[in-house]
Amino acid sequence: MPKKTTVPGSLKNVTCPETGKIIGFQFDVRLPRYRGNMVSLINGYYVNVDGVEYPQDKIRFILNGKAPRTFEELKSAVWEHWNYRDAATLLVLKDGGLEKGDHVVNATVSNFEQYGYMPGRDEKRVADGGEPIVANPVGVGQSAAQSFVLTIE
Amino acid sequence: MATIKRGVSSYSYQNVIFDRKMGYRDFIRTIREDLNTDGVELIDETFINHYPFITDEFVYDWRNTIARYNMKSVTMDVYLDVLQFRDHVMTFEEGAERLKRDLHIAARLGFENVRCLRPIPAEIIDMCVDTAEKEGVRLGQEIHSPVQIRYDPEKDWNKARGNLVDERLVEHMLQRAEKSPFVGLVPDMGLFHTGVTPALVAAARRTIQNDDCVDYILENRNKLPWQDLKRLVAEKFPTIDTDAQITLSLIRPQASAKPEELMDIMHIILSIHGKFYEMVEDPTKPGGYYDPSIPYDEIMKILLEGGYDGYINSEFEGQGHTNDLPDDQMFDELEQVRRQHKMLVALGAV
Amino acid sequence: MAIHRGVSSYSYQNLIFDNKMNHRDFIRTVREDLDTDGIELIDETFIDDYPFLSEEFEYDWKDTIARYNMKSVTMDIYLDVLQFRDHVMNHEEATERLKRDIIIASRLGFENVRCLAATPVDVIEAALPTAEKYNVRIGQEIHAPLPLVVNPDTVNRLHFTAPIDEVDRVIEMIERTGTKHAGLVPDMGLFQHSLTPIMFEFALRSGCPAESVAFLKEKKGTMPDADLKVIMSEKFGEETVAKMARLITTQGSAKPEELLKVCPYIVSIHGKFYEMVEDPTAPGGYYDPSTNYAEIFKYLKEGGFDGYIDSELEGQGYCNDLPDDQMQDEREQVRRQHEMFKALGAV
Amino acid sequence: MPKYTTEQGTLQNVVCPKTGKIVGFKFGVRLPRYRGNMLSLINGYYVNVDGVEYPQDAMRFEINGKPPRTWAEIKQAVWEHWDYLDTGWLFIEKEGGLAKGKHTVLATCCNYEQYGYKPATDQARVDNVEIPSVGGAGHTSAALPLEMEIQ
Repeated sequence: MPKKTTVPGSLKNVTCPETGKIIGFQFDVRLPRYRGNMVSLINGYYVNVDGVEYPQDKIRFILNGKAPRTFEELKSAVWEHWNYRDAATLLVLKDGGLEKGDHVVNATVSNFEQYGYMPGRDEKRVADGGEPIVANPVGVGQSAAQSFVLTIE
Repeated sequence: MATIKRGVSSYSYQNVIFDRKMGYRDFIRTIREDLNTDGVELIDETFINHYPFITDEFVYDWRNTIARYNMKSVTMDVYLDVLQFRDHVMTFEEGAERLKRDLHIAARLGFENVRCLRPIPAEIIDMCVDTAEKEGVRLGQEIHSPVQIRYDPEKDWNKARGNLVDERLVEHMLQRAEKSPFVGLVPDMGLFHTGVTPALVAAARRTIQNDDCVDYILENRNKLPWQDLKRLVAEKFPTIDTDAQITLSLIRPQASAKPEELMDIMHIILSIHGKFYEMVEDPTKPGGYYDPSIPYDEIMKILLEGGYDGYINSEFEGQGHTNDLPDDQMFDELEQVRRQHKMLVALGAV
Repeated sequence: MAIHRGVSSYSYQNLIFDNKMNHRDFIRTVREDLDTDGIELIDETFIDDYPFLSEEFEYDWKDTIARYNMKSVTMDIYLDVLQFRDHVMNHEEATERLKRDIIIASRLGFENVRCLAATPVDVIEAALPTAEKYNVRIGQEIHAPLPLVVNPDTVNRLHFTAPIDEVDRVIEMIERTGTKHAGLVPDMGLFQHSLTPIMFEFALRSGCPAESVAFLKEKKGTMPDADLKVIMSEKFGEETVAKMARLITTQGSAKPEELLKVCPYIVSIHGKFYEMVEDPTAPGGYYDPSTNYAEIFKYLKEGGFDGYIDSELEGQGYCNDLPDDQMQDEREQVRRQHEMFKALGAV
Repeated sequence: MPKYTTEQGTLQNVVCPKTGKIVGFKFGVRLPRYRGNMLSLINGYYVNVDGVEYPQDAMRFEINGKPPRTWAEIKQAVWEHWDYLDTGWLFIEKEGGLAKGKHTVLATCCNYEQYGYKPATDQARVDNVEIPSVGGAGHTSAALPLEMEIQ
């Protein structure tokens, strides 16, 4: 899998336009593969910043010019493609955002893209509506991503 | 071996669809789950958004859903709104262009047949045969009451009204079908509509508000030609508007053909519209159902005898008879279609 | 009759990921670096908005192929059976996807589609009318650990879903239907006999003790993988073995002479390799220390193979932990492989 | 045709964003059929609220994310589809709008959609714009009045 799946220089805090308050931070990610796949297959992201893991319900996924979506919402994007060379943005909700300066960011995708049928696991992946989002996922298209130091200017 | 197969037109579920309770995926799934059969007939403009600019996404998702439930896209029903351009009536050449586009759309969605309307002039059909062959989609013209199967100029309802509908279309299509297997007919079983259903009678009583009149019609409708009955009703009940839709429905049977006449066209039937108005329990066969207005026992007997090999697709049209009632007293379209399929199976469909 | 050379876009995956090579650069590079015409495409790498292929991409692809006088040989297609999330795609749905991919391949001018080894044979058979109509051959990938020849001693080491006798099933279907539009795409990893230097270096950098790497180098191939794993676990501990697991279990599943059995059915070939090393016996020449391409070419010629072998470089994963300037130069690696192909008789 | 084609809960007054004054009212309608059709075929609506009929030139029709259009403009939309399940909005110009509370709203569509050729009426429908009537035209029969409320 490619090396830089977290895009350097993309980390920044996000301000709510109405209140002017910082509601979280965001950074860009790339598909850790050699091809694109349907957006519906993105099951979630393991996100760890400076040792803090962020739960799935605090993460929003931004791609294809659409409003931020939850991973639950991504499940219905069954005909929408994540084009291989496009970066998606992960928006992490965190009041006050991150401090200025360097942060160690790890973002590892849980991707249901796979090489055809895997009886047993297929049904489980459908029924569970997902599987644990972990730092070291197993399977085609997913493995631990490298951590990167990103800076908030 | 020839078999009569079962399917459903999306027309049958029109209230559920209108209420946005049934999308096209639900429609397809319902046929599989409710009826354990595979025939799908689609009214094009009910589900194809942005028609005629069908999206790839719709094409792929339609085909995928058909594959998911192991279904078959049998017939797509297409229309011809000749006033689309508003500054002129569509010419026959323009009508043919529209029909050719519809054949292409049907091919992309994987349909075997396109059903075009009965008022389509034979000239338009002729202009489209090449396209039908190229796209691999058969072109079936609907025959719907009051069109006759065996033409009698005395009974030419359309000619009497100056309509363009050529009631000799059966004759014309038989000739054309000799030259191309991609041309045929889609008969609507309303052709054999003779009776009345309980829901129609109840609707008539609510609307006409004159039980004597309704009873008089019911008593005499099988004894007299309907034109005579209409005249007698007008004389006997001067306050009743005999041209009102509901009154006419009660007086006039729609039938313009007899089931045995299906034999004349059996070999060029592409698919069948299983028109029905209400399925009621058969007192002689508990758990069995029949439509009191259309003789399906006779129809199915003729189809089996004639070796019809194809689909009969439910077309439930009774909704109008209960639309004035509170929601919970309106027809349950899913249940009505389930009952019709029970009947079709009992009468020999697979 | 000849063995032609081509490249799969898989080989340049890092360059493509880094936005340093688009589809035009890819096609031009194959012509300019290698003076050959064979193009193999991973569909979802370059086709934006897949499966809704735009006319703009279609026209630009075909124009670029024409501009450099190239040939669209094989398009590699996939089968993400969980696309719909609320159910596992059934075989009829998989057939619909395959048919769509055939039409996309046809629009782009490809001769073949390569479907996955795990694609059920009944799905391929159901798509044959479409393949025939669009004149695109469906080639099923045959990838290690699938064997080419199954005998009573064959051990089933499959980690994906396919019957162990997949090859025989495809051939049976082809013979039964008489189709000219289905075949096989063997991946040369089938014949991998050894590990390569970059793999050992990777293991060392991952923190495996030098003696464990030396032991692996010495013993790999001398005994079944499962036994090797047990011995190494005892000797060097579970943690080390976990780091080397991929190396311990990587191995071929066929012998080059078995190509004679499948030659008539080959649609195109994946020229899988991890690294090309200078041949000490022939200065300026290169060879692949993991796979005996001389043997492979011998049997391809003997079997009368007439078609393309497309480079598929897969060594990137063993150097992605290095600084950029020490990573594999994908273009150089492919150039070296093509030097070898020519030396072995490819045109 | 479906039972109610006027959508319950959609009646509201419309405020001009510039002046802040109420310039009329609007409500949602659905195609009174079992399929969609080209927008150009919508000839107009008969609209009657609390016994008051509104003229065609007081109406604008809003659909497909475009600004409200006159019937003459709708007539030009010969390649634009009114997708079957979509709601269209009838805007009626009326200074001050409707009073708060309940209103009886009747809206009958005059649709030129039909089953192919009808030589007896086709050319006439092209030459003369029909005045939408309470009974509807063609397949569009009389709609049911609906009691709606402005909050």
